[in-house]
Amino acid sequence: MANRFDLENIDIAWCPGCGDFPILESLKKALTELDLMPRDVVFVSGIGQAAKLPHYIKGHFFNGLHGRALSNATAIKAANPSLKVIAIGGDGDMYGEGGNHFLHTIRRNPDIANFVHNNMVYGLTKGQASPTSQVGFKTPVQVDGVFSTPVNPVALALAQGAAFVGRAFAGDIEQTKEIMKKAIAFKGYALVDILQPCVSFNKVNTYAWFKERIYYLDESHDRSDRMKALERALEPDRFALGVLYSQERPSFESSLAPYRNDDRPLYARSPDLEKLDGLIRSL
Amino acid sequence: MANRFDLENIDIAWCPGCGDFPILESLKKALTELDLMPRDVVFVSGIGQAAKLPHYIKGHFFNGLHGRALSNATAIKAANPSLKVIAIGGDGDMYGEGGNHFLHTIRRNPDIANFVHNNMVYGLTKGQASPTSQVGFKTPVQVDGVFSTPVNPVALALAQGAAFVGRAFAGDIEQTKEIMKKAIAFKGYALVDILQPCVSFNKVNTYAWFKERIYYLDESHDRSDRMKALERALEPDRFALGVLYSQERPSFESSLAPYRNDDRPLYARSPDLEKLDGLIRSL
Amino acid sequence: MIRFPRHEGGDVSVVICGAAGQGIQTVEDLLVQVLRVEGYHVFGSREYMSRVRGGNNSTEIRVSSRPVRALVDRIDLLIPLNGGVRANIIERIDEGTIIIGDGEELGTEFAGYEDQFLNAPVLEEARQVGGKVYASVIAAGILAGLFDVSTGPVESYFEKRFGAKGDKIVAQNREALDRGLTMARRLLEKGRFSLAVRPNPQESRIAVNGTDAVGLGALAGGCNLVTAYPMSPASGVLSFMAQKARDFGVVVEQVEDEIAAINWAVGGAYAGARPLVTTSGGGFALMTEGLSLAAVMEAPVVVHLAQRPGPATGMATRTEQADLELALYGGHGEFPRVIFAPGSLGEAFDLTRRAFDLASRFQSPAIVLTDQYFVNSFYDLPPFDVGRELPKSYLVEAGPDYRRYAESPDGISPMAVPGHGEGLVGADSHEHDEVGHVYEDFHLRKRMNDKRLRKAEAIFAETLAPTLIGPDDYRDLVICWGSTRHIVEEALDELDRPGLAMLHFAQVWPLHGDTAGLLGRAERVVAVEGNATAQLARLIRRETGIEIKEKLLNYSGLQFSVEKVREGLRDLLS
Amino acid sequence: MIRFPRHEGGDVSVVICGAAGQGIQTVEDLLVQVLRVEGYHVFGSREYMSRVRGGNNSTEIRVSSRPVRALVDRIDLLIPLNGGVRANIIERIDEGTIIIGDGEELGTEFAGYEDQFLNAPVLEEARQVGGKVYASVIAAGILAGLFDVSTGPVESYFEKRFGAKGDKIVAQNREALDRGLTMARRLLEKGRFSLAVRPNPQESRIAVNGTDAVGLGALAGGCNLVTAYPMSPASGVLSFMAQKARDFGVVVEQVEDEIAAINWAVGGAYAGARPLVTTSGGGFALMTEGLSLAAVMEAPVVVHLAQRPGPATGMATRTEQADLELALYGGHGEFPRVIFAPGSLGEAFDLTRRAFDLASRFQSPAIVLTDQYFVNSFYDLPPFDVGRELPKSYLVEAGPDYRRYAESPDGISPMAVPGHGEGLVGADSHEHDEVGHVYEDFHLRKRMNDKRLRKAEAIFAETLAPTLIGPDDYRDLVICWGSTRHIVEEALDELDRPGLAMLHFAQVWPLHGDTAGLLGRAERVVAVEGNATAQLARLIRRETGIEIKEKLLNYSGLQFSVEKVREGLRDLLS
Ligand SMILES: Cc1ncc(C[n+]2csc(CCOP(=O)(O)OP(=O)(O)O)c2C)c(N)n1
Ligand SMILES: Cc1ncc(C[n+]2csc(CCOP(=O)(O)OP(=O)(O)O)c2C)c(N)n1
Ligand code: SF4
Ligand code: SF4
Ligand SMILES: [Mg+2]
Ligand SMILES: [Mg+2]
Repeated sequence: MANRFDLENIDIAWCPGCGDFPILESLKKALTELDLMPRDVVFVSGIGQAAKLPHYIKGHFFNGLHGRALSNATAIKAANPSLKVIAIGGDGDMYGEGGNHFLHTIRRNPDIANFVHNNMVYGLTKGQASPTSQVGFKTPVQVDGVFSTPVNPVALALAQGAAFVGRAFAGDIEQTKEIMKKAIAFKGYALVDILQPCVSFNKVNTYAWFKERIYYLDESHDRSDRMKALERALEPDRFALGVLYSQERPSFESSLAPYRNDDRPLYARSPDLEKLDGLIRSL
Repeated sequence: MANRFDLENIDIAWCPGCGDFPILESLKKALTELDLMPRDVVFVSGIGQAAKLPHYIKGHFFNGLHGRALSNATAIKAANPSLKVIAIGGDGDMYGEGGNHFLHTIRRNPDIANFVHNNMVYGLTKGQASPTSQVGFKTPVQVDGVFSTPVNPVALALAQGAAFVGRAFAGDIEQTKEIMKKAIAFKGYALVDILQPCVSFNKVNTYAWFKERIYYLDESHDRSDRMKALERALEPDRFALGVLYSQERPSFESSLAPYRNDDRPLYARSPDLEKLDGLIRSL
Repeated sequence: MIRFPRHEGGDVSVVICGAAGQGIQTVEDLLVQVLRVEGYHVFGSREYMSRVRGGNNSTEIRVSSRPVRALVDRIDLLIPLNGGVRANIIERIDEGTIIIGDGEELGTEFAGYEDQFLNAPVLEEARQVGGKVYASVIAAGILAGLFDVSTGPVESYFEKRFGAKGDKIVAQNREALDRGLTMARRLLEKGRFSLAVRPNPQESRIAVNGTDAVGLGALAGGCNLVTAYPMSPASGVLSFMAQKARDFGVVVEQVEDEIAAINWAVGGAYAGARPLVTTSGGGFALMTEGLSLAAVMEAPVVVHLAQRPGPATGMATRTEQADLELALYGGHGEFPRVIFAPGSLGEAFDLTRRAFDLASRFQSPAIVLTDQYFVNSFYDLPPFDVGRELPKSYLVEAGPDYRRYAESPDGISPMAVPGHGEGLVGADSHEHDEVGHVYEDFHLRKRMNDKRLRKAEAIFAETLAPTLIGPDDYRDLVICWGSTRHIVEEALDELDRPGLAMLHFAQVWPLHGDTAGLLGRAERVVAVEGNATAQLARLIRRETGIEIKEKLLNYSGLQFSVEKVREGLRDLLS
Repeated sequence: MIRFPRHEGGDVSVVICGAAGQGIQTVEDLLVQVLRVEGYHVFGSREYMSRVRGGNNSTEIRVSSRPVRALVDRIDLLIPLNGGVRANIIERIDEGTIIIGDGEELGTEFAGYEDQFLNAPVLEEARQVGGKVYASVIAAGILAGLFDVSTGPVESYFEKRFGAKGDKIVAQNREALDRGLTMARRLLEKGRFSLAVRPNPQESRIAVNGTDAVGLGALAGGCNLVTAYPMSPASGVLSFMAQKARDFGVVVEQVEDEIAAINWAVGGAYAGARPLVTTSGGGFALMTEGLSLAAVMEAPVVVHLAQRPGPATGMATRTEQADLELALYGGHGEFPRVIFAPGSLGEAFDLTRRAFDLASRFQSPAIVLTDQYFVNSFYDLPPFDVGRELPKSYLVEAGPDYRRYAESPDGISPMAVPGHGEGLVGADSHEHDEVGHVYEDFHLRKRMNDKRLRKAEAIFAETLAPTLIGPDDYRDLVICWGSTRHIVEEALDELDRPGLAMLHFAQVWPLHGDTAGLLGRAERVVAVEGNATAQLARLIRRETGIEIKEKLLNYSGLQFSVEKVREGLRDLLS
């Protein structure tokens, strides 16, 4: 179905059957249903299969370095708070190379939505373990299987005071779209960890594997209770989907000096030379 | 009182009254009571006031770059598992610049003890906010006060499956020593976040401030219950001290190929040239 | 009728192309193993897109009675496994190219080439065997048939490769191959071309690529700690070492980022490991602070830097030689280092091994600079000589008053590690005293900086001379470095000009003391480099004052071909 | 009786030293403000240890009737506030130095200098005022008294500085000062020395240091986004900007690490901000991957790189000029950049502003290279000229078919930002097409790489010539760069040799086209550099072929003094 975020004449480099396709689909639908236009949105990403997404959707895009999308995205938002900023990446991108930015972006709470295609593997570099790979997962590098405890991104975000934490499953376009809509509409940093099958390199965590382990949170789940959300996040062998936690607090941009009494984005400004001259003469 | 870990003729660069002194004291006592000798131990640190500690204690030492001590330490342990490896640093060092290594070292679980002097400020660089600075904390850089939610290192470690998580207060040498002893004796990655007053740059989180907010966990605390530990870790305005969580699991080194049936450290080994010749000829 | 090889004693250049994940790798593997056993000399090189499925990648395989070691543009036999063949292939088709493809799959893609196109209904046959996946094995069969290989090697290849997957798989593959062999016969019967390259069996040859050569050299050098964050084209060495970890007692850890990788290496080296990190330009850039740490701590670390085009992500799976300056100046402060840029697989083995030796001996970082072309290219050669001598350990036992950074005439302090001996071992990232403790003294600073920099003299004394190939009394001299060695060599062979020689730098830092003399003897010097700014030429000028005005540069993402070098030099030297 | 200044028209060099946290800063502040108001010319420079309390730091203040702008070794008046004076100070005491100190505190430390030592019981007096903390104000009082300053400026200084702390504090400080003034009178009465430097009031002078100059230049250049991770000696600029953030509408964020800092800058630049990052060598090393990102994205970023000695942590609070090569080659792949190295405060203001202009105009990274000596040194000078012209914005509105990387003759594509205009704006770290989408094509790659590198020509056309100081018909030429400008200038003044001139490079990349010509005209060239390997000299050879054989190098952690340059040159040129 045609969508205003469709990009024409593109050659999508993802493998047929990849979970990245339904995520792209969900995202386009979510944006359209939120009545956003391509020129309202900046898609920011790092490097990896997931991070190619900005090349497959209509909008502004910034496809930066592996692991650094959250830094780029926060600065874009800080330079122009009127833009909708969506940061996209893979599990290696966001939780591996980008782990430190992930941790500190949570603290800062900029108004960006962060969608992580969590396929528990490094897709683009051909199948090494990622920070979310399950213990025992064998690869050409992890020849004896993964030893380290996987990152639990949802628990990490909750433990560090994230304002919005969600989890979704690529295989379910409708629900993923709904969760995305909430994240995008949320004013503050909103993480959605999206479980995504990688049909080429992850033969363990397949569509079927995920389907057996996911369930959606229902109305009874209190989204303002961090401990409850953490309990969900730390359940072994099950993945609670939906919005685990959501509670607004002031966003990073709202704290910034330039916007105290002036809404203009930075590009539209010039320094006050008279004031500067005064400052210099006072020294 | 003289201690076998005392280093003679040193000029300690810490400020008089700094919480780093009692931490050093606790550490020397803990090591001695564990009957370790200076040559058994490698002190590894990054850069900062806390990170100067290896220059003030007798032992092997590796004082590396700001933020990277855990990477150095894990490799040292991997190269020679017979060494006791203790990684020391400040809150900026370990949770700021080194945040990503912190996250991933927890996952890996090498057998090292990690003592973080958490003074909620950057001491060495003269008083900027650190990742653990409290909201509202004013500095020459954070002129309007800190905006970001502080890192909760204890909660982070717990959420990511750390095997041992403790918290101590520099002002209490006896108890800090006891917690350190448990961490050092623990087989696996053991974090102790040590609340440390900085008398020069942190006029908010003083000895008195901490004393009003700390309490020790008692016998009733179940150290094997991760959720209970998280509840403690996430209490607002209070700091539970002691061992919040402790549950051994296989350590990183135990997973390494070279040590499967050979205990020798790497420095004592040479390649098997015959095997290598065989491999080459098979290609 | 087109005859291959095109020239007496020449090679046949086969190019197979197809989508990622479509089995080109299988064709390559099979052919190489089988042809090699038959006694052919083979060279292979891959170019591929940064994607896992789809797109169009290609492998060139040159088959010859004489050793072949360089990339050519010439395509004798082109085997497109599916449509969507890219311009870089199409551009290389000439009137002597025979294209063997499935008309059904390719449609009108080769419409202009009817005379050279031979239809081979690979897809239909594959379906009959059991599915499209067998197309690649059929293609391999066609090639095996054209080269007239005996069935023995083929069978043992299948047993080795698919044996574990069960008899059915082996049988289907075998059937696919047979169909290919039959098709080959039919194709030859059409009389449009003939293929008359002869095997030339030699004793014990191995076929390895640059990745293997670096990995094997590391093992020979005593490498026992490998830390890396995956990055094309450097991750091959990580996988190689991971697969050998058990047999050779190597700690291999994929770490969270490149900064961790280098800091593990420095920590490991301090404790007596022989560490290797493997990365590409972007990762190396992140490691430069850590490289500086290695330098001030005098910790022996070896870095394998496999270059790809930048800036930034650039072209992730392509090749370039543009990170020489980064390797040379990366890291803050001033310190000595060694940089190798092997030009042959033998050099890759020897110099990687040597990198470990020099790093340990001089307690200074050593860098092995390769590139995507190099690590993914292979050819056959005699087995690397491991020799009988174990890598030398330069470690001492720490006595009770051990001083890690004791002064010494050549700047090299005896290195001990914690746990070996009675003494305590320190290492510090600050300027430090002889024990390793931070100490702010301006005279000490100067002494310690001098001590470290003095090692450069000892390193310089061990520098390898560049390799001169061609007449000693050259008038024209072509300089190159790293992976272009065999390409330039073959181009010069073809040019066959009197007075033309080449000088290949397999060590690019420090530059050997003969460099100025060797360049000075030439009337004309041309630099051939896989970058846009002639980095080696600039370095040579800085070091010798000699300006190299003529440059043949390439930064398209693909390596130079023999033809491009040949024609480029022909123009420049005419 | 010793007379200051030692020579007619000379300056008086006062050195105050004491433990960190002991109030040297207060003395410096008070003196400078007060002396400046009185119409003296002042220069000040600090050297300090990497610790917060204790140790021993020093500040040199030169007071003169003529402008003074350089560091000297000579100490006329030495005021040690406490014991533990370090060798670098003791070494500088000569027979003309007067030491004013508290015998009680200093004990036997100045035992060999009885003739030059004047006891001033500062501690006792401080205790009488209210505690040891007042020692520094008393010392300031002594100096104020010696220079015979009027009470007006002193009072207003106290009001400004301590007014907020309440009347009691002001009064106690005032009392401490008075006691110092009295002690000064007594010291002079002893007749061991006289002090006769005269003020020379001039209209509107400001006194700023290198940090201020860079910060003000950034504001003048339109900087509105500052991201940094604290690192000496670069964090001063971060604090400066943080304190101006509200008044000038600047986003200032202390980020989690240096990688974040540079990636914020690139992101911000993409969205239309004018970003500055400020760091030192180790932090810059970590940023080089991000610098390469800025280059491929053509995002205008400015980096302030304040150098300190490496490798690694090196000497965290000391100075060096050893990161020129890092600044020049940091980052993988090949791309143009601009590097300034201001030699005066005026240049620091102008060139930082210019860095923003050039970065925006050429969409290429610009680096301002300073060092610890430079950022912490101050002198008085006329106010920087802000002018009336607003920083030029080179941004365009994005039309519906906007192409971010459109081809153009000079390589510069019109830059738009998201949200300004109808069109969509892309940026990509891969090699990309004109819109910014990743696209693997070897011809495109070459075109885009050429486009980016072509900007180097436009940048070259804007290069600033090095500053020639001295006779036009020089025979001997001293070259230097960055912070040594005034030091070399004063040294040459003192040498007063016919035919001797200096050439200062405030832009070190690209090198100006006149460089070869200017150097070629000299019979002898000497490079004066604050590093161990003569990085500018090497660069000059690379670019011009001219080898500079004579070098005066310093890498002790302290900056060259005028005397060291003077004597060094005297030796080299004799
Ligand atoms: C600094 C740096 N290091 C490494 C790489 C190589 N690299 C590219 S993508 C990737 C990981 C991809 O995994 P993930 O982020 O999970 O994304 P996926 O492909 O699985 O969607 C890596 C390691 C890089 N581009 N840059
Ligand atoms: C790469 C790098 N960035 C920045 C610095 C400067 N630096 C040194 S210590 C420090 C922070 C110190 O704070 P913390 O780690 O909390 O230790 P503390 O001094 O408070 O004990 C910083 C930013 C550095 N040395 N290296
Ligand atoms: S490799 Fe995996 S993640 Fe990447 S496109 Fe293919 S299926 Fe998707
Ligand atoms: S600055 Fe703070 S943390 Fe550092 S030594 Fe002083 S009191 Fe301790
Ligand atoms: Mg992934
Ligand atoms: Mg701290």
